[in-house]
Amino acid sequence: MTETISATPPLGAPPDRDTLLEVRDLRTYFRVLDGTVPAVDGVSFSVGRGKTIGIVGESGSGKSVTALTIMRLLDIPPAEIGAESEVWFDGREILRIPLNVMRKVRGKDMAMIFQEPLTSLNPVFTIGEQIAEQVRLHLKTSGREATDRSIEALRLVGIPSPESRIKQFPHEMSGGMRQRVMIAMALSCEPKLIIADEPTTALDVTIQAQILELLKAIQQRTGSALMLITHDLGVVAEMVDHVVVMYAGQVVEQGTVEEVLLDPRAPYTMGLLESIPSVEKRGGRLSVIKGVVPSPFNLPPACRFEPRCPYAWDLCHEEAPPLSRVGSADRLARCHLHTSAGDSRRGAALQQHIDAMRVGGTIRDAPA
Amino acid sequence: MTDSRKPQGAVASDLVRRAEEAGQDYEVGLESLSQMQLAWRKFKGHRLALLGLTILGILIGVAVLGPLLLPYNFATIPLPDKIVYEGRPPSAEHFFGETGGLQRDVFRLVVNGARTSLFIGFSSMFIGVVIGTIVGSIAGFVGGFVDNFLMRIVDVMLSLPVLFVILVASRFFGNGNVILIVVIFGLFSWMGISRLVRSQFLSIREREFVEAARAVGVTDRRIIFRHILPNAFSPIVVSSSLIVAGNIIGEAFVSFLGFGVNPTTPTWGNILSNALTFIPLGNWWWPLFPGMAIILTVLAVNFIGDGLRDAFDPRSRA
Amino acid sequence: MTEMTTSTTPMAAGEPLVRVKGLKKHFPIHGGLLRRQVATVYAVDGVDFDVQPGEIFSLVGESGCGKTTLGRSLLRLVEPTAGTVTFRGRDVTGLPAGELRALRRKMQIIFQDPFGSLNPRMPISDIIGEGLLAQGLTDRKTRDSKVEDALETVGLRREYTRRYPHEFSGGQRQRIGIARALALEPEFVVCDEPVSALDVSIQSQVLNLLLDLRRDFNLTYLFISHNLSVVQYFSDRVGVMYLGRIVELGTVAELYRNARHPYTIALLSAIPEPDPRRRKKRLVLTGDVPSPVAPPPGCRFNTRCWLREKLGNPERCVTEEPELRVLQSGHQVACHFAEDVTSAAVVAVAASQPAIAPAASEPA
Amino acid sequence: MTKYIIRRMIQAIPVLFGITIVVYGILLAAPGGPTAKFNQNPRITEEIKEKFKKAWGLDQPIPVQYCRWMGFCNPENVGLQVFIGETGWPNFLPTPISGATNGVLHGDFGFSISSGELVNTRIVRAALPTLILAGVALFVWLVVAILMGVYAAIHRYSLFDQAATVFAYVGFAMPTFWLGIMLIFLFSGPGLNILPAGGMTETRLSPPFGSDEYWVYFGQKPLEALSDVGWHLILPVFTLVVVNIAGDSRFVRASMLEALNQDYVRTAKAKGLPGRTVTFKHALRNAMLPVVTNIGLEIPFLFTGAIVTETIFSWPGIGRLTIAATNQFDYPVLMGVLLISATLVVLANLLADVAYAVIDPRIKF
Repeated sequence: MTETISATPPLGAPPDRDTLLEVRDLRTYFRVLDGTVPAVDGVSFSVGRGKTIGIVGESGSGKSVTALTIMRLLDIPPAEIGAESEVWFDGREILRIPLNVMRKVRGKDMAMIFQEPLTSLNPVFTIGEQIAEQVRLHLKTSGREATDRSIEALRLVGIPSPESRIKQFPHEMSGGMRQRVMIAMALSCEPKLIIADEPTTALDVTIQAQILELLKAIQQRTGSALMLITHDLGVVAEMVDHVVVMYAGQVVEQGTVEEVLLDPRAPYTMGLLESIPSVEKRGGRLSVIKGVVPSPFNLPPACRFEPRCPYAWDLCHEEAPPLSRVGSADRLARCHLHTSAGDSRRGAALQQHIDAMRVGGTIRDAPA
Repeated sequence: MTDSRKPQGAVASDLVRRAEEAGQDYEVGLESLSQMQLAWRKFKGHRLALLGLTILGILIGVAVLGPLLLPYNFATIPLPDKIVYEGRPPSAEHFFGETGGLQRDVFRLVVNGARTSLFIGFSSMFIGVVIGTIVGSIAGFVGGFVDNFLMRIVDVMLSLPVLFVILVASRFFGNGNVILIVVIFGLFSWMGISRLVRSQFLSIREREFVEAARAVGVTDRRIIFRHILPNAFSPIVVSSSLIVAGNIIGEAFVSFLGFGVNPTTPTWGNILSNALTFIPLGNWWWPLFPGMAIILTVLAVNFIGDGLRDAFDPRSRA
Repeated sequence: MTEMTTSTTPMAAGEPLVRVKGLKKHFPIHGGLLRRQVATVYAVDGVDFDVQPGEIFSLVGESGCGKTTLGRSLLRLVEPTAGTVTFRGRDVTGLPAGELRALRRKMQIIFQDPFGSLNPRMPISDIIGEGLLAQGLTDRKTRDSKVEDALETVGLRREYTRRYPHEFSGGQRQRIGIARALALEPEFVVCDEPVSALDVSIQSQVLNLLLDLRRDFNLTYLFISHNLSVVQYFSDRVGVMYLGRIVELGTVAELYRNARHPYTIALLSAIPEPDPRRRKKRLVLTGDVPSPVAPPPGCRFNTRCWLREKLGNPERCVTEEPELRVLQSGHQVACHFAEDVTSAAVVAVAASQPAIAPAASEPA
Repeated sequence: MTKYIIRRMIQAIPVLFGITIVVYGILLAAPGGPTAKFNQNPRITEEIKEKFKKAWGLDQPIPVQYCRWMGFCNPENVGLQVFIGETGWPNFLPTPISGATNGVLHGDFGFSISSGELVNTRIVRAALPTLILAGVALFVWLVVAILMGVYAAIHRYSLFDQAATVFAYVGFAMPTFWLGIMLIFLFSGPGLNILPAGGMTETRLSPPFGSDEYWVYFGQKPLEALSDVGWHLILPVFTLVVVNIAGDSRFVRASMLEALNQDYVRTAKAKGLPGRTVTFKHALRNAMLPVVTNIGLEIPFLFTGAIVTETIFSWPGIGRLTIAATNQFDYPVLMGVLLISATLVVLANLLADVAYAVIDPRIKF
């Protein structure tokens, strides 16, 4: 905690060439009046070239801060990044490169789409200008060429008659259209990674469907990797290959989307899945996760989920659980149930989850 | 609610379960503070605001007690041996120096001036706030034609260079009378407040908690006095501090030009007005101290205003 | 709850608790120099439905479809422009202010925003208690104990009465809002997106609570939501709204299994499901919801309708507004060609959709 | 755009009309009236006073006086004919149509009671010095306030920012007239004596400003004349703008910080734009929106400030004219000054609105 990024420790080895982004032990703190608050606390994951990853969590879980840290969009201070943290992108460590070098990565190799398309677009410039300035900057093209490229990007995201649309201002468009503009902007320099932070949360269901389909199609066409941040397990199930579940600043579970959603191992993920209303649960009570997300000012001492956890026992209050392997190499869960101490309890807990999902006669078997 | 709601048997376990789900023990702290208490707590954390409050407290003490301890009754003070043209610089005996002419103690003048200046600043603010709140409430609540009419009046009043008009009005109506000056300043201090209150009415009226109150059958009167006005309170208080500051300067200015309070009553403006003639003599201490008194007062009031703004701002933390 | 049954007149069997007929709410838009009315927002534009005693009737639709305005005009928090709302056989729309206040005891509302719906400057005892006082259900002396009872009913501690809203989490605030409505012992509660602003893990707590309370106090809900999964789990009957009108109405089982309006089908197809095995080819609507200031002529959905396109753009859809008609008992739909909707058609259309659908068909 | 400006101008008409009523009302309600100045003079009898009143039309009913002053009616006609101008059109229409030349509506503010000159003549004579003072002050005010504010916002909590904060607090609390006096003490008093204490020109070198001889002199030695006036402008301008700079530099800073916190600035950074582009293209333009409105609202202070500054520095402008007219109960002059300055304020607000509409595309015309 006292050591931050300014003191440069020896770096680990770069990841292999198939890995586009590797985040190692990422820690982000915020300096507030009475000390520092951990927003992201030891997060690690990696994204292969052209792959999709979903970061899932409720408000306050640290998922957006993770993305902003990777993009280096946080002001330091009040934010601080742990000295041991490393982010490897496309073969180099990017937390430590000078900001002006990082600027050449942002928008070009790594682009970001935000939640609120209205506030994320500058109200006083036309959308054409907002896309073209990025193209001019990164691709060193002339104004004419940049405009053509903006039009092309808008056409790619399905905006009709883009030649006239580029002269419009953001307020003259609907929410879905603005989000398409944001996506076009992100695409304009053909990035290797697109980070989408809750791209559909502010949109209606039918528009959300449009945008999700669009993102999928774009990703297939361009071969960019996609990092999708969302609180909606449904969106994750449809969009990504790999999932990272976050709770109170930590990764509590990760694995392929099938593994995590069909055979969850962390009690938090189990609880989330159980509490989603569905037709099968009609007529019965929904399972709930009792209590509320802890305040980052006042985190539980050991396991952060312990006060809300139905399976917790004494150990959970005394010792923080590590992220343990529960299958293949990148199938992890943070719970004492999956350490040796939990051997005797594991079976019953997993059975309890299966029972909770089995309401209304539909049985969802966990894959072996 | 009847006794059937008291927990019994199965119902009791149900209630316990509900309470468990609500997780009542994780978020709610032990202490319970009202918005006012919270605001005060934040205000106390604002060092400049506390400084302002201290200064203002001292100034008010001076204004109340000063004239009793150091009365401005020059009849009882022997006239100087001879009427000198030049004043005397600060000394151990007269630490703000002495004026030219009747050779008066500047400190004594400044102390006596505090009472009038503060009185005018605060009471005219009070008049302005009362008028502004009433006008703004009527406009905001009644709406339609009345609103339109009142707001056009505000437009007109705001388009007038107010100090210009006050100057003329003080000259023509004031006759040097403190109360009349207060009324005149009050009559020209309400426009900002009324706009503020009106906009608060318009926005708070649309808030869900007002709608909720209407849904449970709360009367309009209660909605105005218990829901809307208390929520409009903080912006009113903050802008009141600006009015006090403005009117203290305004009064000094009007008196300085000789159109305000009767020149025989010491106000900070009057003292400055007298000093102006003596500029060529270099009697710097004569205007310096009353001016510093004004700056100090206005600074104190502005600090308090800033503190209040932060204290009432829900985005800032205690 | 014994006094409730005695204080109200018993109803004839089969009679709806709430009946909405031809309800309209138009908001004028003023503009120009003289602040003349230059346009009208047709927020709710002719809605009919009944709510039976004890049922949960849901209204679903996207933002701007008028569902919230509709909910509020039932309680006359906004004055309806036309139409009637009958509660237990009494016309609510014509009631004078005094009687309306008395009636609001029986009809209550729970709001969406747990932060905006509680006055930040009032302690919980005032927030919950002011309704009790206004309705003459208690006096100052017994108020606090009644408030404590209400808090306990929603799962909060009795000691919380002197606390202020900012001390509670979103879910707890939502419980306070529910306690405020429930303290008046209503029969009918409009739940206006009560869980939309909450995290998933808190959402299920509140849904459970609403179901418990319905069971305990024999309540009838009008549940307004944009979340089709929640509605499917929670309600008995559903009305789907589009641009100020109900386009389809039926029981949950009927509507979710056998939807007949092209819009409903698209909505259902758009729900993302948290089961990766069910990844599906979606039926994606093109374009945005038109502005309620200028609803399209004829069928309001015609600008985005996939069925119309498939049928070769029949003239009727733009010339004639489809009425809500009964397909079979309890299932009503407002589409001229509802009979042409088959699962085969849906699959065919979904499969033929381009990967990147254009955003809007209207000219730029 | 043109339509928007026309609409805003039409909206300003009732306000201007209201201003004439308020201005007239205040002066009407004043005790004593224009004859008050005779009260101390024992040689003036009641009879003379009556004659005076009759000569100035003060014996007429108040609405008639108001209508005459405004130029709604033509005092030479009788009956309903009073509302008709010479050409047969209503009297209140512009001179080319109605042929009427009397009243405020036709640019006629009457005669000064104290000097007997046309009010117009006196106001026009005083206007140029005030315009020079106010114009220079406005320029300095805007440039300095915006530069200071933006710089402080970018280098938040720096030494400069903290110094600017202190300056803002003190400058905002400082009474303008006191500052003026102290500056004179400091720079023109017995000590330093490096700047002129008052006036507009060095009277020993040039004829009085505004006189015909002055313009001859100006034609001969324009550079010297300009530098002379510039030299005399330093203290008054400084005095006049300190309060506004103090307040507005903070306002610009806050507005800039607000803009820098917006989502679109984050987007701009995410696009990889250099810091300069983010600050000066994306944030600054948005930050200027509230500043423009605020400056429009502060224009009246320029007039108020001018009274103070002109009094202290003997600047021969509108401010001094007002003080003189107030002292002499010169009603026509006062009404003219008040009305013209109020009109300028309305125009300034209108201009601010138009400027706002130009830089914010969200405003519909």
